Amino acid sequence: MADTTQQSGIEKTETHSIIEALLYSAEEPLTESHVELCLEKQVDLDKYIRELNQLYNEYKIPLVIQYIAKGYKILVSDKYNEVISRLYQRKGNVKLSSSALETLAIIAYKQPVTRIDIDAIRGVSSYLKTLLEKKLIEIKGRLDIPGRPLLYGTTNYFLEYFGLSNLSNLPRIKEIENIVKEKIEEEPDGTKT
Amino acid sequence: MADTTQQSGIEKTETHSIIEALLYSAEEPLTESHVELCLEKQVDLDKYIRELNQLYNEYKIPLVIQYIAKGYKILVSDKYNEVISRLYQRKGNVKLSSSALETLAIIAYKQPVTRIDIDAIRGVSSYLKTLLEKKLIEIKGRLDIPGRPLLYGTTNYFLEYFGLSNLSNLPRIKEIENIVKEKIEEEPDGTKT
Amino acid sequence: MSYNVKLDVFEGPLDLLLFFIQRDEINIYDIPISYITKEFLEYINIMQSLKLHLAGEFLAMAAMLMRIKVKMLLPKSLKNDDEDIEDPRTELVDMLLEYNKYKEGAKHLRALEEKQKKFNNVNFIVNNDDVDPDIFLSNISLMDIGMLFKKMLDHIPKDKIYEVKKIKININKQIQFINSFFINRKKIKFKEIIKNIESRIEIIVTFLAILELIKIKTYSVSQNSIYGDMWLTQLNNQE
Repeated sequence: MADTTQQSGIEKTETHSIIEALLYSAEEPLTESHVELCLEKQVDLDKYIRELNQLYNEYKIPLVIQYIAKGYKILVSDKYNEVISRLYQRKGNVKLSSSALETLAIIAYKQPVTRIDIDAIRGVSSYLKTLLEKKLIEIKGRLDIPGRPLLYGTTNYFLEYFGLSNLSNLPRIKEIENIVKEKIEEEPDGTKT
Repeated sequence: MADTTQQSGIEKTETHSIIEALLYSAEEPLTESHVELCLEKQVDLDKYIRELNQLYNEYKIPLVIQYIAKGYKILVSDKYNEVISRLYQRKGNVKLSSSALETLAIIAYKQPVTRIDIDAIRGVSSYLKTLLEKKLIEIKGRLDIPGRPLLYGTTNYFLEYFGLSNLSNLPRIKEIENIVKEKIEEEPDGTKT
Repeated sequence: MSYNVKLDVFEGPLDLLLFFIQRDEINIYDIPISYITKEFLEYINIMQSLKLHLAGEFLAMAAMLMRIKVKMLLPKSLKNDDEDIEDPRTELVDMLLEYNKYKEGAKHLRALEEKQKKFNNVNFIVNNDDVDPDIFLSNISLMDIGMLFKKMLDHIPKDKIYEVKKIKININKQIQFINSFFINRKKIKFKEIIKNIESRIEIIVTFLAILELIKIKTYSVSQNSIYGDMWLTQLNNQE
């Protein structure tokens, strides 16, 4: 990790900056033909990329341009990964898989509910462990049928997390239906003149 | 770490670079508390952001850090917007439809507000689906009247989308009294021709 | 036809009335009701004759205008105390002023949108194992949870009827099938891959094939939101 920055003597031109702007905004890897289309002239993209990478190093900018999937893509340098990851692990930033979220939705709406009922709705067996660990759900008792299965429901933390004063503030299925059935508007560009 | 750039004399430290890396990676606008959590020390974020913006300017890097939605967000400078849009026409030009925008204006200025109120003001029934899907609005609770209708308000993303640092930065709507009159005098309305 | 405008640009009856008021420089506090009713009805007729969709609210507004017109015609002397008589137009004026306020607000928002749209989002790849595109609850709203639940309700698996069929499909075959989509492109939606597949089992095997391809790092998968489309992106192995 030696930060030996040397002045490379690269003169940064407007073409460099435009290529940067294209790289920053691009969703797909950037190719020479993309750049030539935008700049309306021939460009030796490889050279510019080489120089930009050198400049980033010189400026201590944590970005790296890489050749990926037949074009150039810009990556955040992994140098500070450990520090960055704290941003995502901070308290309250609960991360869930989509199946956990599905399970949570069922429990929120159907509580108190048994695992068998949850599985029946999802069509696959569900893991409740993560949700229990994150204190989004808790055991509410047992259902009085043979086997006395556990009943699950959401916690106070769940309410807090979504700013609900109580469960009746969850949108009702009927309300959701009304919204879902709204046709999607067209006129993507507005009617402004 | 002694690579001082001549013009502004800002000495770029590792903290600058880490903050940059955080800005590059963050999904939401970055706040001082985010940064302090990651760096495990007190940081005068405003100062660092100011310096980074200066450095970008100096290095001719087309990035700009804006204070929006109560935090800092890094964006591609608008300087090369035209060139960029040659490549990525589809996305940048999609705007909200005028009816969506009208609905959103009512929600933004009057929040929290029920759908019935929105419809009454517009004189037509409104579609909320697009706004909900785009996460420009969200449910804020229920109104305590019979039927307990849902209340809607704008999201943090709303602020991001419109480049507002917080809700109180919404442009004031002119006092009603003179609007219609002023319009006739000042503004040849676009829809007329 | 006196309308130099696209006929369907109005957001609703109030918007149309405001248009008349501006076009004819009418004092909003003293609206000539007969005149504006005539204009309004004419517009409705044109819309109807062109068979353009007209929201029911336009008809309701036409009724309101006519009601006001009738009230205006009633001689004042018929009612006893002059002081308390409210101008029949007051309610309409209030509605117009209120609506106009937010129309103004919408203009502000449009200006902000246009300004901010010029700043593109950065699309940097974050190569951090702790920062994969998994779902953070902070991005999830109540409505998302509700929608998700509703979606599941709509797709509760039906009771299974077992029908034994020989299936001529395997993962390797589906890998080839998937690769065939990437001849001219680098990114494709999962939905598009399975578009023409009919049986469930084929979809499942196709999905397994995708998992296999992800494992051997031929492709990567990303999703913008929980129920957003799943995108398959070709990775470059020659690196």
